[in-house]
Amino acid sequence: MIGIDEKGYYGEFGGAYIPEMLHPNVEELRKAYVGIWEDEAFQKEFRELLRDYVGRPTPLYYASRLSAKYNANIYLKREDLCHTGAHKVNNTIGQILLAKRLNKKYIIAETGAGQHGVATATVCALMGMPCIVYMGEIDIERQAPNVARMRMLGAEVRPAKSGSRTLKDATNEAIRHWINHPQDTHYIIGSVVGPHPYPDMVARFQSVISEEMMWQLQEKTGKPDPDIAIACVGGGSNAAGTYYHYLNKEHVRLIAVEAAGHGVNSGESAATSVLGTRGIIHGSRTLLMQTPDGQIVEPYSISAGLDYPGIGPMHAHLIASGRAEAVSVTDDEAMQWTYYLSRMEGIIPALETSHAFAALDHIEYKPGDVIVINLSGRGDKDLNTFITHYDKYND
Amino acid sequence: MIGIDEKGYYGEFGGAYIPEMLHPNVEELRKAYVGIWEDEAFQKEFRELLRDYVGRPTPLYYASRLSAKYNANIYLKREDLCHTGAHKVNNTIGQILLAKRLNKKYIIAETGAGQHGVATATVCALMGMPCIVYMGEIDIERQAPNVARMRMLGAEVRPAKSGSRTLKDATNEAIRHWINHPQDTHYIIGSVVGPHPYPDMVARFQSVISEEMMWQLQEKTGKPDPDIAIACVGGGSNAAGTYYHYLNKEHVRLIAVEAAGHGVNSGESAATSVLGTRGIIHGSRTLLMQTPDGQIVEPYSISAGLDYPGIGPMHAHLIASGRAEAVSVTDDEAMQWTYYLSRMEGIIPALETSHAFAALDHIEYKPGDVIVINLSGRGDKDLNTFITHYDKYND
Amino acid sequence: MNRIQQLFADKQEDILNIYFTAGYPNLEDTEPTILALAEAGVDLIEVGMPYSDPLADGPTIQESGTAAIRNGMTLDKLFDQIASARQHTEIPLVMMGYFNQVMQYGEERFFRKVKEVGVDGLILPDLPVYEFEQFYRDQIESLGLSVSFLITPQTSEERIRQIDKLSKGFIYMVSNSSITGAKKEITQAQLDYFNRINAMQLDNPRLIGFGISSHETFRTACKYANGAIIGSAFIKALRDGKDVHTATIEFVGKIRKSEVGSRK
Amino acid sequence: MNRIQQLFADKQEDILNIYFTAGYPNLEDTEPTILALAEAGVDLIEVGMPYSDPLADGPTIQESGTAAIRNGMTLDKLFDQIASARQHTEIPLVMMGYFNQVMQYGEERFFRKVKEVGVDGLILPDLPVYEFEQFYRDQIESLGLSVSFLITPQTSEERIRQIDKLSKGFIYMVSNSSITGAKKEITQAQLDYFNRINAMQLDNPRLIGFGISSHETFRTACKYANGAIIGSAFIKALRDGKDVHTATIEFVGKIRKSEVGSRK
Ligand SMILES: Cc1ncc(COP(=O)(O)O)c(C=O)c1O
Ligand SMILES: Cc1ncc(COP(=O)(O)O)c(C=O)c1O
Repeated sequence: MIGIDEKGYYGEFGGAYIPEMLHPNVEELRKAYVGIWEDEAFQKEFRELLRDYVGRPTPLYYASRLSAKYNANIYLKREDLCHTGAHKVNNTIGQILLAKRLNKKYIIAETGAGQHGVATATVCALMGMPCIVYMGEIDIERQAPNVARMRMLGAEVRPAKSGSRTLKDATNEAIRHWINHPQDTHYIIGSVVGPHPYPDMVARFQSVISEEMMWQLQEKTGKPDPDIAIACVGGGSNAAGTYYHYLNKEHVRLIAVEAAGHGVNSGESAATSVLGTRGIIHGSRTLLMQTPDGQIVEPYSISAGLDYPGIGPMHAHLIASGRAEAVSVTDDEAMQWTYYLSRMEGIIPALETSHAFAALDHIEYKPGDVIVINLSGRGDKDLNTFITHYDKYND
Repeated sequence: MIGIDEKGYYGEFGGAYIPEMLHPNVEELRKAYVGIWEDEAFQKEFRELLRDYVGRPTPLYYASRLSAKYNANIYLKREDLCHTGAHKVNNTIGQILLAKRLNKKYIIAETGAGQHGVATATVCALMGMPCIVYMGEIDIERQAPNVARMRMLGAEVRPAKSGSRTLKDATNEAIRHWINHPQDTHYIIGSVVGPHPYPDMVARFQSVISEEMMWQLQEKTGKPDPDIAIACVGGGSNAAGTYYHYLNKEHVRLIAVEAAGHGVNSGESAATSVLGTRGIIHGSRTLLMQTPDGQIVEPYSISAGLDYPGIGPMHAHLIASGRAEAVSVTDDEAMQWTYYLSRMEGIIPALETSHAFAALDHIEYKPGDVIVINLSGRGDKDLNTFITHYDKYND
Repeated sequence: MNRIQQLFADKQEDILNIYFTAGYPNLEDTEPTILALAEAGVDLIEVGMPYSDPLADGPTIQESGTAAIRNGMTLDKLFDQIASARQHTEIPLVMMGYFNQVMQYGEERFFRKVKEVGVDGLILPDLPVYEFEQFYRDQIESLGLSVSFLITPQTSEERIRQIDKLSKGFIYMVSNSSITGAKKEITQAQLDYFNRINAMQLDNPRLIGFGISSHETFRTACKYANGAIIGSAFIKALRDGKDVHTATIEFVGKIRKSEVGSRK
Repeated sequence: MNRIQQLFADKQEDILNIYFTAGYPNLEDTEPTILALAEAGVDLIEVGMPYSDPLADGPTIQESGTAAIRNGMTLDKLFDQIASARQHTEIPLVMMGYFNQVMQYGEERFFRKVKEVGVDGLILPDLPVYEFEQFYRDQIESLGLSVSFLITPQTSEERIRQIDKLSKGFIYMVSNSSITGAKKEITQAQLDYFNRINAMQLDNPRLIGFGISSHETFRTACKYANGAIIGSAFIKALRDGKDVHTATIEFVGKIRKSEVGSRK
């Protein structure tokens, strides 16, 4: 059985390695989250917002041209159609409702690609709550449209200027902010990372993805299970949502796609499952990229949402135990797939998402296999990158 | 009874005022469109793509904060959640299926805000068909993200450099292109404008909007009809979709919101129903802005999608007959509403759409009235405009 | 018989019809252009009513129209200019424009005015045949005006016969499925089309338009129809020429070559 | 009894514990800093293990850590430096760092090495109390090392009692709910908190940390606890000072004032 234990571990990974200053907040969450999740009134409010505000269920789309090319039955789970343009909002809806039940008055968040920041700013506007989002200076540059959106939504975007000035550092800053403002503030983490109960809590909020996949596949293929489920992994929230109801169905292959940047061994990569070793990052025991001395390595990926040196403890466990297969995809492959998918199916994916598609060139499968790829987000935020590199990839 | 007659007229408006060179194409369409629309196989394919690719039904969202402020029950029809970010794709899906049935090999389109261009480029990628989109030079500048998206999708964007270099001129160029390439080419018009059968055909494709509204309102309010239905009108396709099933329900008030630019009487406006007179534009007898000598006036609106000197013949008829009420909204009001809605509901609307919301400040209604506003598109394409004007509207 | 009908009664071959945009290059060039064309020996003149959105025209004609409007050209002004030109020449005149212009002037008033200033025919490319028949035919015919409709390679035989029945002057035969000024050479497909139409033995004479720009293309057109219509090429000649008179005489000379001034 | 326990056995008041980041400003400054602090008469030294992602620390300490890593600081290097310093002073030494560093070194190996080089205690702010109890307590206690846990104004009475039971040296009392270096003045709410903790009559002595930066705040802290811990303020002094020795002597002098060199 794959699942989280009562101490907050998936196998050897997980836990809550946090300074005492955060203990009351994290404890409060830990004690409350399952009860709130299982509460009927909460479920009603959560489900209604997912339907009427987010636009769920998101379609499961049979990509016929892609399927023909790859001699498989490829379905795309259209999280790009969620309000704000990615799966991230499933989680922020859940957390904002939880924060309200915990009587929190202020919201903070970190963001990499800006999608989680936008999704957080969005639910804060919806609930009329003030919102501060930390974002690495480099990411502020490369995801400018999302910075603009957060501003439109009334959130304050604070640059993280330390370290690699990307997602890892934004997370550090958000945690520091929380330490400095423990009362009345809820920290909406954007992926299945952080101290317990975050990984499990975020996974539950995202589990609506595979919940829908099951009945959608049943309708379309006559079976609720795909042969293969593919998702990109930054922290791992869209992957967690994609895998959730299949974790203990061993016949469903789970593919976790990481960013190899310039190449796994180039020194500029974010392929955590290959380059990572056991350690602690952002309060959780997991796999992470680090020096032999335990210093966290600054990762690299062209994609801000995958540019993170760790993965969520669930994924560390899935990969270490062999339950999931990890695939590393370079900047180059991801870029090529962006243009390819845009032309083949009329869908411009987020750069993060493009990585998931490139897995099709890496994995083995039987002709006709039912493959679901989580189309985690749309590419509007990355248009500058796509256009800048256009000539390199199109001739 | 409001509807189109067999000659293609809504009352005195409509018809097909086209040069002979287009006659075979338009005739072919006219003869085929109703049959195709009523064909079961077509409906199945159309409905399936709307569901699995576009993401329909789009939610009908009860905007609780807005409702409280305005002392009404305000529902937002979330066309912004459609794939590509606006209602335009409902029509392009319909037309591409029709084009395939007519054995067309090439697609052309005009675009103002770029949403129709993106929606056309998208369905062309989906079907593997070459696509050329005409777009005014000014619109290419102010809607740069959509130009980038069309390029990503493999479409060629051709600048229209004549006249006001906006939507009207892009439409001229597209029509000229069609005249030059009548065989094998289908022209996907983006609104309920153009020669018969376009206005009726596009309205049918968009009618899915009010079709959904009816059962969604029934579910939420116990009645299928709102008291008031509001939509912005550029050419009028999102409005046509919003009104469609209510056209002959006189108790449903229909509000058509036009762009007043710098003010209806400023000389820089696109408020066709106020400033327009009977005439012919793009093949259709309707209301349009023109000089006493019959020269078409160059319109102005900050919003590229409403910057058009005509309206569809259905709307000309609705307004001339008193069935619909026209409201004119300035650039300023629309901009204010953009920021307001973003903060109030966590939804950044397209600039076109913001105009629809501003109608709330213009119309009279009873407390508690059920008001549906068509949230026709999302604002990602307009972020540059919003950020440039940010300080002017936020202090 | 109006002047157009008289022309075709007198002459069935090598008809040269030249189009120009009124008020271009300069507002007051309309009358001089008409007179120069008459002097140069063209058979028929098509006076373009400048329009803001000339859908059926190519870029050259559109630009000339935009310039003419900017010059201050209006319908009233144009009627005055034509009336004045008519004092000095009996050459057949056709007005070409878009139906919106006619609507705004008032259809009846427009037709009467056209007649009054001495114009003989009309080309209104976006006026539907159906509307013409239903609403305007009687009035126009009672005024003795000729309306010319367009046919293209795609126009069905049935429709061509209908148009032939409605036309009382000449039929405007679009040479290929392209707007004015778009193509350079005459192709086999076009020749087949010309032959097909000839074989139909229509009542009305036919002039071939769109893409006629040189002596050679004009000659070819004359082989397959009663003559041809030149537009964009002449506008360019006016644009690039020294003055209206010189440019016109030179242009028509080049088109006709041996026939220069033959009718003078 | 280790040196920390001995210290508190000897002295219950005005304990001055100074934190610095090893290898900062220069790689080889660790030993001179320890010796200068000892010479300046501080009671206890907290040696920070520089870390790439020090969550519980403020920007000053983070920047010093980043600089130290860039200088080439590693754990092995640090152990050598401490071992060397230990030749020259008997001042109690505590190592402060993040648990990931310990994990990578190997927990057992780390604890043994710590003991071996003459360190007396550990502060590992992100080591969960539960894990400590379950996995590491026995070994650490058998090595005679003191582990200090943090408490904050939000820590429950029950948890404080548990921490008191587990601590074998001193309790690190976070002065307010803010990370190091964040606040300037001591507020009434903090005083209430200090009083509340005093009233609990804990077994372990308490040092107040976070936000202590001056003679005045140090004196206040000493009124409510056994002493205080200064970190960021000292790092800044090192950063801005002429050299480690001068900066250290001056800094400690300012904090102690009348007491300068009192233990020397
Ligand atoms: C579209 C999209 N996909 C994937 C990710 C990666 O996050 P996660 O691994 O938590 O799904 C992001 C992060 O911003 C994203 O925006
Ligand atoms: C979001 C949006 N709304 C409205 C319009 C106006 O078009 P229509 O009046 O046809 O709905 C446009 C046009 O581009 C648009 O993009």
